[in-house]
Parts: sequence; structure tokens; C-alpha cells
Amino acid sequence: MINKVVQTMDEAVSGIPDGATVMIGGFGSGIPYNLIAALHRQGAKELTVIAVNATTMNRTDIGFLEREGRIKTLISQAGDGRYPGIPQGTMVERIRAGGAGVPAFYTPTGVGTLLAEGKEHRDFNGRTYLLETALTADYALIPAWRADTFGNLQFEYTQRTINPTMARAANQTIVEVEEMVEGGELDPSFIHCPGVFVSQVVKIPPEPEGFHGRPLNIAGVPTRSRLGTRGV
Amino acid sequence: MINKVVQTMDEAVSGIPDGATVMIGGFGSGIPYNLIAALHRQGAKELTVIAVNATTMNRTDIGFLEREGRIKTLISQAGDGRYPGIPQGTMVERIRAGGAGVPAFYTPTGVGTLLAEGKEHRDFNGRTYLLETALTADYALIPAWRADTFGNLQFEYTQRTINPTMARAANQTIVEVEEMVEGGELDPSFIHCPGVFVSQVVKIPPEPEGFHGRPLNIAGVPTRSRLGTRGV
Amino acid sequence: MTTEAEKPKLAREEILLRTILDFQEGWLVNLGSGLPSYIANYCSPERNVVFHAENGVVGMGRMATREEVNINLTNALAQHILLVPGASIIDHVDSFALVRSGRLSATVMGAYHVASNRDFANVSRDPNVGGSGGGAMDMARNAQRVFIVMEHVSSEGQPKLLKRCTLPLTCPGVVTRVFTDLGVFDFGEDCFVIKEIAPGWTVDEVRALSEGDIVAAPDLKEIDLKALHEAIASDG
Amino acid sequence: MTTEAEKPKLAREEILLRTILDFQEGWLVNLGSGLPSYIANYCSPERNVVFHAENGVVGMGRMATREEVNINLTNALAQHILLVPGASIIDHVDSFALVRSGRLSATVMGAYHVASNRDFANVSRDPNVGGSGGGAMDMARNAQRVFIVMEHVSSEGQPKLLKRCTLPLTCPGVVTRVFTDLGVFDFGEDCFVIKEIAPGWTVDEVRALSEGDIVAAPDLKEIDLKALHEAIASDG
Repeated sequence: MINKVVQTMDEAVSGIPDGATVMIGGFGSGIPYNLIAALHRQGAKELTVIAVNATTMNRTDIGFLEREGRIKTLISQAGDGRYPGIPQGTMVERIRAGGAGVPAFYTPTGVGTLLAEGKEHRDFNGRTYLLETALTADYALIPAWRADTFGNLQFEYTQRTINPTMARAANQTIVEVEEMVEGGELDPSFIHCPGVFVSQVVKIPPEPEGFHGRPLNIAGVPTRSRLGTRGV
Repeated sequence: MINKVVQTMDEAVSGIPDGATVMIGGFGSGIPYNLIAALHRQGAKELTVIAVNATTMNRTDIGFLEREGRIKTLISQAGDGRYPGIPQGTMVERIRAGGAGVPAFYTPTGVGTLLAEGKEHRDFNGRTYLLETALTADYALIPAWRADTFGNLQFEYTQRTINPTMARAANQTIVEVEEMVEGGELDPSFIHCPGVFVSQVVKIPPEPEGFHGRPLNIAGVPTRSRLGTRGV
Repeated sequence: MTTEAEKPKLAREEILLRTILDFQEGWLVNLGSGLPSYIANYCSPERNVVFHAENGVVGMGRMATREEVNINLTNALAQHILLVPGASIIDHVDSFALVRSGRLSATVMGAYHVASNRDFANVSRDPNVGGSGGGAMDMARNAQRVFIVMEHVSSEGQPKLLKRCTLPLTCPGVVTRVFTDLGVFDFGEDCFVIKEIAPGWTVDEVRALSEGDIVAAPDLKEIDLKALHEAIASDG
Repeated sequence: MTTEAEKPKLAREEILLRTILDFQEGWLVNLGSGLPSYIANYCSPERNVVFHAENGVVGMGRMATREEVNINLTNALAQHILLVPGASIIDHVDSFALVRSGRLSATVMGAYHVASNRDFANVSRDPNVGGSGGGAMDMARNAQRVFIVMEHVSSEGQPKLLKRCTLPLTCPGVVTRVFTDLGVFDFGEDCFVIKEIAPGWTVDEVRALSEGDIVAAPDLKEIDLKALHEAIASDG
């Protein structure tokens, strides 16, 4: 297997060109703060950003990219007047379809709403559905809890969200991780995202590189509460 | 959370009526031998059986059900002259769609073959795809490696296959497990199938109830080889 | 809109407590943003109701205290939460697969408007600009029951129980029951049926704060706040 | 079909060894049933090729010995296997999602027929009855390269490299390269281009055992069996 480790966030995002389509992971938790900050420093513009989480833009640093005009198109689940919005379940299923070689699928969600206008409606077994199409990307930026050097990933709790799915939907996936272990040390039965979907993995440094000094963890509180045995 | 434990295989399958649609899990490994044997003893007939694994019928005991005329319709990935066959990837995606509230999706697989005849063809971005519809069931019979009493499941290695997906696609899911632990003892981040998708869970007894004395494990060889750490 | 200011309505907490009483053992319930997200704080695990958060939690517990925070464990609103014993985490896609396939016994969410034809609106306050409402459309379209939890009138004093919604719909024709600070409402033939009423209020007084038709249920009863607090307290 | 019986062809193992030489570092390769499933036995981990089994293995190793058997670890043919360090297990759905999304660098499978228009057939021996070929249609339609590994003629002595397939197609127009016991074949304009030939064989002799047109590559060379065995042996 190939070693996917790179040393810095800046190196990891250095290849992202102007005009790229970039998926940015997380929702509530599971947001790749360090990679977003590195992408900000890197300077790429005219980006198409696909992020479920962009409702909380001010908190994710995607907002910084946007306010500087670096985002040409934002595809996100929540509309804000400028973007039409996508039902969240439809959005995540579209990303899943992108990584599953499914170009389009039908969903019941949104029928009878403004978001259904102009969409293909079709009945199956007496119920009406909308046609929705897949989303893919050139790059995905995601965090993980633990990686091995081959890029096999594990997520902790709701850090998972859309992240393993984006890894499958993007051509190249760049991962920031809290812990790194040697290749082969993770239990094969309990890997959330195989390394074949990962291009590069970077360990988050002890002093986070967070944009504008943003702390990775909330100061003064433990970063972990253990609510069950982990694995065996 | 609700305790899902029942004591015997026979009790677990007792409610399956004639004419039910039953998914039977596994592919190569991950086959619920004990529940299939119990279904055989139970006597239900006119069954519609959905099983990816039915190519290896003689080895799975689905063959016994079939030879006794208990199966009205078999939906499986491999045709044998009587059944038309479904590409394996299409079959598993159809089961996934059933558990995902997606009534239909498009796939590139099968275009230009006999299996595409009569199917809706549609182009997306210059490539041709086939429309395929979801599969659901009244019951799913699956094995698992470890369960807690709430029905949360973990699978070992390729025991997983289609099993967590069938649990989501069926109205009721019955599970035979190798190990049982108290509710809450499994790490929430590493559960392959949440208990909300499980109706009943039965521990495989030390002396397996396998049909016709079939041993659950291969006699004389270790049943486990450990090739990596499990979890943490 | 006469006696409104003078009479006590249900407190927000009491609306939640009343909603919890409708949950049955074994239910899987999604809790929406705002008021409903606090329901898990009040509902004891002994009720055997499993709470779902659409970012991928099956078995959501109460909000975390500052000492209990784990940055990798939140609900869909990024509020730090705990899990109950037996909880499991699924990914975002699987979480909405669960929703779309009809596994939710109920979804509980707020609304700007609920109409007597069971339509409701909570995605946008602008009549001309729609929105997705996050996962609200998915939950509303696909859950077995849609429970709306809200104050009876808007902060501007406008009625929210309407004949027809005038804001963009989240989903047409799906609302099962509405819990407000004035009562509990089911639906009849293009009307609301008030099943329970806030202590001291009359149906006509509720009608005055509503636009949609309100019919009194034959078995209309007053909400017993004392019993409500006791029922929930006994959970703990 | 003159000299066939007298001249040695490549042994089955040698066909596999030759196929392995085409794999490049970092490739993800699905191994089909029959002959291809043994490729992982011969290909060392140092080649950094990751083998996929469609039942959900990413990082398949060699076949297990009797002492190494775990009933919960098989390939798609229910053969007991081992994993390589760094392997991971995915579910069946995810495994074909990987296939359909074009992640496979190559798929290696057998065939009854391969045609000079890149069609191939391996789902049914009955011209009138189709079949799914298990996951073959998924792999063939979606992999970046389709490598066919087979004996050059059928057990009945019939040619398998044809002008057009007469058995139900697995997939039209996708074959990248064919490895037989007589040579390595690419494709030209409705013809096979023989790139490498079994030691001691002439192109005309290979043509005599083929139905489709065979064109000799300008750089046609004889397969060096000694070098082949050495290259693979050095893996170990």
C-alpha cells in the first residue's frame, strides 16, 4: 500500500488550482478547520465549494473564503437568498450518488415545495418523487480522528457526518487527523474510510494552525468524553 | 432502548407467515445458517426470497427451501435459466435503495447486454444508464459477529457484506449472533448496524442448530485469525 | 387579541413536557432545531424513546455541560450533546436514508405557519424566497408523524394557525398534531380540532388568536400542568 | 489447429505472472472468479497493488491455508483468504459503489469469448439465456481497464478470440488487453494486435487458433518465461 502522509497542511492543499471544485466536510462537528485555513492561505480562487455545513459559515471559515470573493459557486443545503438551498437529505444523497457511480436518483423529499419547481416529477407505486443528480468534486477536505499511514480512516462520534462520503465522491481527498498510526495497525473491520479513497493525510500539529488563532479544541475543557467502550 | 433478545432461533422466526418476502443475508461469508434452518423447520411457504448469495445455494440451505417448493419467487444476482439474474452491483444497490427511501436510480451496469432489454435507458452527461428500482422485504435474516441486547450489531471481516443493508431494507430484521454483550457496551462510533433496524437478536448456541448437522465452523481449524488490532 | 397579555400561557418547557407525553415506548423521534432540540433534556431514558439527530446520532441524550464537551459529538445544530447507553453513530447519508425510508415514528419541529389543511412552513420568513430548512423537508415528508411545537402567535402577535400558509411550504398536507402554548391541536376537515387547552383559556379566546377554523373536540380538556410536571418529574 | 498439441503453451501460472507485470504501483485491481482469483497468491505486497474483492475487501491477500481459515473472511467466491497489512473491509453496497464510480484501475476476469471489437462474454455458455455473471457486468462496465485472462482456445478446441461474440455479452466494447496461453493481445481497428507471443509460436499459428483478425505489433516480442519467473520470484 502507498504511504499517504504529508507533513504540513500547506503542502497538502498546494495542488488545488483556481477553478477547482472542492468539497468541504463536516456538519456541526467534523469540520476540517486546519485545511480550510491552509486553503485560505494558499490563495486558490474561482472555487466551486460543496459543503453541507455552510449554514454555519462564520464558524467554519468557509465564510472567510466567501467574503474574499474566492468562491464562485457555493452548493450547500441551506439557502440564504443568494443560493437556492437543497434539502439536507437530498444534498447528502447527491454526494453519496457521486461516489457510487449513480448519476441520478429519485427522492420523495421536496415534493410540493418551491424547491421542486422545474424538477422532473415521477410516480413510483402511487407516490410522487423528484429526480436529483449526483455531485462530485476534484478535491475533498475532511478531518478524521485517526488515520494509518496508508490513509485508512476512523472517525469519532459525529465527526463522521458526510466526511467518508465526500472522500468517495472526490477525485482527491485530503485529510487532517488527530492521531496517526502505522499502516496496518487499525482493525480492518472497523475502518470508516479505506485508504484507497484518500490522497493525502496530515497530522494536526500540537499547536493548531487554525486561521486567526482559532483553537481546534475549546479552551479549558476536555476534548473527549468517553461514553462506551471503543471497539473491543 | 428496547431489549431485542429472544432465546431460540425457532422463536425468532415463528412469526414469518406464508407468502412473506424474506431477505437472506451473506455472500460467500455472512450467511445466517441457523436462521435458515429454523425457517425450514417453521414451514412457511410461498415465500419470496431475496438473496445475493443464492448462486451457492447448495451451501447456504436456501437450496433446501427451494427443493421443497417453499420458494415462490427467488430474486438473486445470478441467473440459472429459471431466474433472469441481476448484476451483483445492481442487486445490492437495489437493496440499499429499499432501505434508503429511494424508489429508483440509474446505473451504467448492464447497458448493451441481454439484461438491459426492456429497461428504461437514459443518458446523463453523454453516458447511458439503466433505471433500476428498489427492493424491500417483510423480513431480513442475517448473522452478526457481536450484538448488544439493544440489537446494535458489529460484523467481523466479510461477514458484513449485504447484511447491514438488508437490516435497513426490511420491515423486521432477525439476527443470529456469535457473541452477545449488555446494551451500551459497544463503542457507538463503531457499530455497523444500529439496533433501531433490528427486531430480534438470538445468540447462536454452543452446539449450532445447523440444518442436517451442518457445523457452523469448519471442524478442526481455528475459527479466527487475527490480522490487525480490533478497534483500539 | 384581547386577553392575551393578561392570561398565562404554557411556558416553553411545558410545551415540551406535553409533547413528550405523546411519545410511545420504542419510538424513534427526530428533534428539530430550536425548542424541540431540548426535548432530550427532559425525557428520561426509561421512556424507551430513541432520539435521532440527522447528523448521524441514534440515541441522543441531553445537552453536554461544559465539562462534558467533546468537540466530536454534537447534534445537527452543533450543540454539544451526550449519548444514551446503546446509542450508535451513523454517517450523514445513512441518517437521511433512515429518514426517507420512513423509520422515524415522529419528527418534532417548529414552524412559522401551520394551516388547517395540514400544510406547514418553516423554511423561510420571506414569502418569495424558499429555502430547504436544512433537513426539515426530509423529515416532514417522510416521518410517520409530524409534530409541530411552537408559540401560538408570532413575536409580532400574528396568528400562526392559518387557513392557508402564506410562506413557502416545508411540506404540504403532513402535520399530525400541533403543540402550542395555548393547546394541543389535531385536524378535522380543513380545520384544527383543539383537544387540550391551556388552563384558564376558552376556545373562543384561542380562536381569536388563530386564523384557521378551530373546532372543539367533544372530549376537550384543560391541560393539567401539575400532573404534567409530576409525570415528567417521575421520569427522573 | 495443426501444431497445437505439440508445442508448449504458457502454463496457467505463467499467464497470471505475465498479467501481474502489467500492474502499476498504486493500482486498485479487482480479481474475478476462477484463474484470476489466484493472482493475489503470486503478487507481492511490495508491488503496492491493492486487490479488491467485490464482497467488500480492499487489500485482499493470498488464499488462507487450512490453519489460517476464518469463516468470516472470504473472497466473493467463498474462498478463504487473508488480508494484507492496511486492508479494510467495506460493505457489499460500498464495494460496488467503488466499482461503479470508476475507482478500479483494472478488473481481471476470464471469458468464453472476446471479440475484435472489444466485446466480451463470460456470463453464460447458452447463446439464448443471459446471466448476470455475478459482479462481472459491474466491473467490466466501470473499471478503467478490463484485462481478460484465459486459455486461447476452449476445452473443445474452439477459438475464443472471435470476430464477434456469439454468446450473451457481459459488456460491449470495453476489453483493454487479453492474456492467453499464446500471447498478449491489444486491439486495433476491429482486430487483435498481438504484442507478445508464447515462445516457439508464430503469428500464423496463433491466427489458426483464432477467428478474429490478428495483426502483429511492430514491436512483437516473444515472452521471456525465464525473466517472467525471475521478476515475480524477486517479489517474494
